[in-house]
Amino acid sequence: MKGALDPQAAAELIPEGASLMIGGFMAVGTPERLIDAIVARGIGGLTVIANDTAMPGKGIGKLISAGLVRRVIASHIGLNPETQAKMIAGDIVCDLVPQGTLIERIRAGGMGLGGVLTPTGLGTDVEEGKQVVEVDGRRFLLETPLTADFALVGAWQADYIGNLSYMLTAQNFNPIIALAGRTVIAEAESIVPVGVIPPDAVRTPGVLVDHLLIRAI
Amino acid sequence: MKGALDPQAAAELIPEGASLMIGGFMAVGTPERLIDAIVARGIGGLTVIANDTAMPGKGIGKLISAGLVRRVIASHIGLNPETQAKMIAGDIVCDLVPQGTLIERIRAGGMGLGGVLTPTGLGTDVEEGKQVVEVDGRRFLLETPLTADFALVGAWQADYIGNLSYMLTAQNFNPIIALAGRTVIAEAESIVPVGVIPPDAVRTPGVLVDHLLIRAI
Amino acid sequence: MDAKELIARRVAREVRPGSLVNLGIGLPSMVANFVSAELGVFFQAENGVIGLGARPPEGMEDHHLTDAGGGFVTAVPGAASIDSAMSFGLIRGGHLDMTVLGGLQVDEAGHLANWKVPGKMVPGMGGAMDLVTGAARVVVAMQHAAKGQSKIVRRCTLPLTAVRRVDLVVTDLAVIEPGEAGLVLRERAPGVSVEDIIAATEAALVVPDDVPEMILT
Amino acid sequence: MDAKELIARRVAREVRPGSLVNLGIGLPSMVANFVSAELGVFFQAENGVIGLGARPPEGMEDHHLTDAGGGFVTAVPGAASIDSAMSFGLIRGGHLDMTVLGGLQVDEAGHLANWKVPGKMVPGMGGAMDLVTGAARVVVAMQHAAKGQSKIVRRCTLPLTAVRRVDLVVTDLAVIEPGEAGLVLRERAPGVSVEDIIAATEAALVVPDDVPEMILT
Repeated sequence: MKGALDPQAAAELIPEGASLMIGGFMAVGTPERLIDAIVARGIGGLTVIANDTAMPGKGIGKLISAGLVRRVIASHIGLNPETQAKMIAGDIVCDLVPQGTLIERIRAGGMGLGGVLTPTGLGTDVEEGKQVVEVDGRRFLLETPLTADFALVGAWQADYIGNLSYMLTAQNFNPIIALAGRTVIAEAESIVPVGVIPPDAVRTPGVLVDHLLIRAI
Repeated sequence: MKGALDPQAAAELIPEGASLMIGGFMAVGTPERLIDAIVARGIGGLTVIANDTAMPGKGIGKLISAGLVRRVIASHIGLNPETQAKMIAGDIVCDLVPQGTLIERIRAGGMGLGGVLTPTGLGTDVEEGKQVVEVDGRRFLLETPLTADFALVGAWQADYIGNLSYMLTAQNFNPIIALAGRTVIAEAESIVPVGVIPPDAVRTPGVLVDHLLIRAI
Repeated sequence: MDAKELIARRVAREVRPGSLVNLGIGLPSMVANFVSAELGVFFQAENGVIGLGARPPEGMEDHHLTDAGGGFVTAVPGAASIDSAMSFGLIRGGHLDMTVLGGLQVDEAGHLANWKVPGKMVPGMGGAMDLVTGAARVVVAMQHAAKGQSKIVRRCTLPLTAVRRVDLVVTDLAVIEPGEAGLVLRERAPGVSVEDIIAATEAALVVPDDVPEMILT
Repeated sequence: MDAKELIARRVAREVRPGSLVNLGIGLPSMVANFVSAELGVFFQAENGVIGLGARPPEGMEDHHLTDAGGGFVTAVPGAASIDSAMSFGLIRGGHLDMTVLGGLQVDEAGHLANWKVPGKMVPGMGGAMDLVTGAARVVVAMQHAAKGQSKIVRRCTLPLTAVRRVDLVVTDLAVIEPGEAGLVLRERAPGVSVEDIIAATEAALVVPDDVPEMILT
C-alpha cells in the first residue's frame, strides 16, 4: 500500500473522464466519503462500472445527480429514475449487462483471463454483436474482460497493509473490483492495527490496495 | 445437506471407476479419513482430479500406492515417485495441467461457465490440440470445464447445515472443488453447532455439501 | 384473498424441504411468508446472502444486511455471506434449486420476457437472465393479465430473458406447465373454470381431462 | 560462498520494497534469507498464503500452514490466506510483482524451459507456467551450467514454460538481461571475467563496454 489519504487527496488522484469501478449494491457497501469527495471536486465525464446506480442521494446516485457520469456499465438502473431519465435524454450512455456476466467480466479483467464463456444472454438482445464459442457441442457467449482506471472499494475492516474484510451483503462487488482497478482506493469503516485481522478473514489481500482512506473517526 | 456419515458409509457411496476431485496441496487439507475408507474398501479404477498426488503414505499418495487410480489430472506429480513410476509403466494415465488453469477449469465446471480463456500455456506443449480464441487482438487458450462424480473436501470447521470454513493453506483447492462435484462429501476437523460459524467466515455454503463425515472425536 | 396472496400461497407449495431458493423482488418475495420454517429452506438473495430471514424489528436494521431490493433483512442461524461472483456461480452452476420471478410475458415455447419494455421501461436485467438460465427450476409468478391483455401469449413480443423453457407459471387464474407439447393447463384457481382461463389466455393451452382446483398453503 | 548462496544474494537485490514476491522451491527459496524485513516485502506461496514467514521453531509446526513445497512455514503479521483460484488470479492478473524460478535452459529469445525433460523427468509444471506468463517480473535463478553443459543456450531444446521473455537471469557466473537485441551481459560474478562467461555460454551474448562485478547483499 502506498498510504492513507484524506478523501480530498484521494479525489485529486482521479482525473476528468476516468473510469471507476465502484463497489456496492443499491449503495450497500459503497464508499460514501469517497463519492462525496468526487462530487465536491466535480470530476466529470466519468465512466462508472458497478452493479447499479443506487437511488438519488445515495452512493453512485450522488454522482448521477451531480451530472458527473457520462457512461454507466451496470446490471440494473431501475431504482434510480434520474439515471433512466438521463439515459433517455442522451446525457448518459448505459450498457446493461446481466449481473452474473458483469461480475465475471470484472473478475476476468482482474485475473488475466481473456474473457468469460457464459450461457447467460444466449438468444436474447444481449447476444447482439458478440462472438459465440462452441465448447463440446454447447454454445456460449464470449463476454470480454473489464478493467478500470480506479476501483473504489467499500470495506468493513482494513489494516495499514491494505488487507480488507467485509460485512455480510456489503461485500457484493467489492472484493472483485479490487482485482480490476489499475489504482485501488479502499474506504473502510474501521482501520485496525496490522495483525488484528486473522489471515482467514481477509477477503482482499493488501497487495491489491494502493490507497486507504484515513479514518472518519 | 443429506446427513453425516461414518467414513465407511461415505466410501460405500463411491462406485468403482468414479471420478473424484480431492482437496489438498501436498496432502495439506486433504480429507484423510475419507481416503483411508476408500483404500480399506479397495474402490478401484478411479480418476483423481487434484493439484498433486502428495507423497507415498499421505493423502492421495495412499490411493496411488494401493493401485486404485487409473487416471490423474493434476498440476504436479514430481514429489510422488510412485505416481511417476506407474505413469511410466503405463498403469496410470496422467494429464498434467498448469495449476492456475486446473483450478480455473474446476471453477468453470462448478459455476456453469463454458471454459477458461487463459494466456497460460500458449506456445507450449500445453497448447496442443486446443482451440485458440482471439479476444481484442490477443490470443488465449480455451481450456474446458472440469466436473467430477464426487468432490472430497477437507475443511477445518463445519456445521450440520454443511457450511465449511478452512484454515490457512489447508484451504487451497477445497472451496473450488466443492462447486464442481456432483456429490460433495466434506470431512472437517471439527463440527460445531449451527450458527457458530459467522456468516462471513463461511467459505463453502452448506447448500453445496451433500454429506458430512461424522466427527473423529 | 387478493390475487397476489393467492399466487404466493400456490407457489409456496412448490418449495421443497431443504432447498435453496431465490425469490425476485415484489410479488415473488411474498412467497417466503407462506413457507414453513420447519422445511429448512434457505432463501438466497443474489447480492450475497444465503439464509435470508424476515425484516428486522424497528430500530434493529443493519445497513450491512439487505436483500436484492435493498430492503433490510435478517439472517437465519447457519447463514452464509458470499461475494457476487460466488453468488452468481451458485446460480449459473445449477446449485440454486429454484427461482421465483415475476413476468411480463410467457409464450407457448415457455419463454419468459420480464426485463424490458422497449421505449418505456429499461431498468436492466439485474440477475434475471442468470437466474432463468441457471436455476434448476424456474417458476414464474405473475398476474394472468395486465390492463386487460393476456400475459400468456403465443409468442413473446417483448425481449426474452432467456431461451430456456421455464418450468411452471402460476397466475391468479391458473397453474400452467410449459412442456414439449406446449402450455399444459395443470390447475384452476378456486372458482375459475377451464373456459374462463381459455378465454383469458392468448396462447393455446393443452387441456388435460382433469384440471383440478389449486391447493393453497 | 557457494554458488547457490551467491545467486541468492544477488537475486535478493532485485527485490523491491513493499513488493509481492513468489519464490520457487529449492534455490529460489533461499533468496528470502537475504531480504531485510525492513523492506516490507510480502512473500507469496501459490498454495495460498501471502506473508510467508520463516520455518517455525521445532515443535511449533502447524499442518495448516505450509509453503508450495509442503514445508512448514510461519505467517508474518498482516498475512492473508487465499484459495487457489485467488492465488492464481493474483499471479495471472499481474498482481505479483516478481517471481524467482529455477531453470533448465534459457535461450537467446529469453525463453525459459524448466518443467520437463522428455523421457526422463516429467513432474508437471505446477504453477510455473502461470508464474512465468503472469508475473510482472520474472527472474531465473540457476547455475550457469549443469554437467559441463551451458544452460544459457541458443534455442531451448527442452519444452518451454512460456513464450514470454523472462526479465533477468542470475547465475553463479553472470547476470544476464534478455531483451529485443538478445542476451545482454550485465554483470560478472566476483573474480569472473567476461571471457570466462563467454566461454561458458552456448548462447551469443551482447557485451556492453562496461560489465561491472555483481554487488551482493
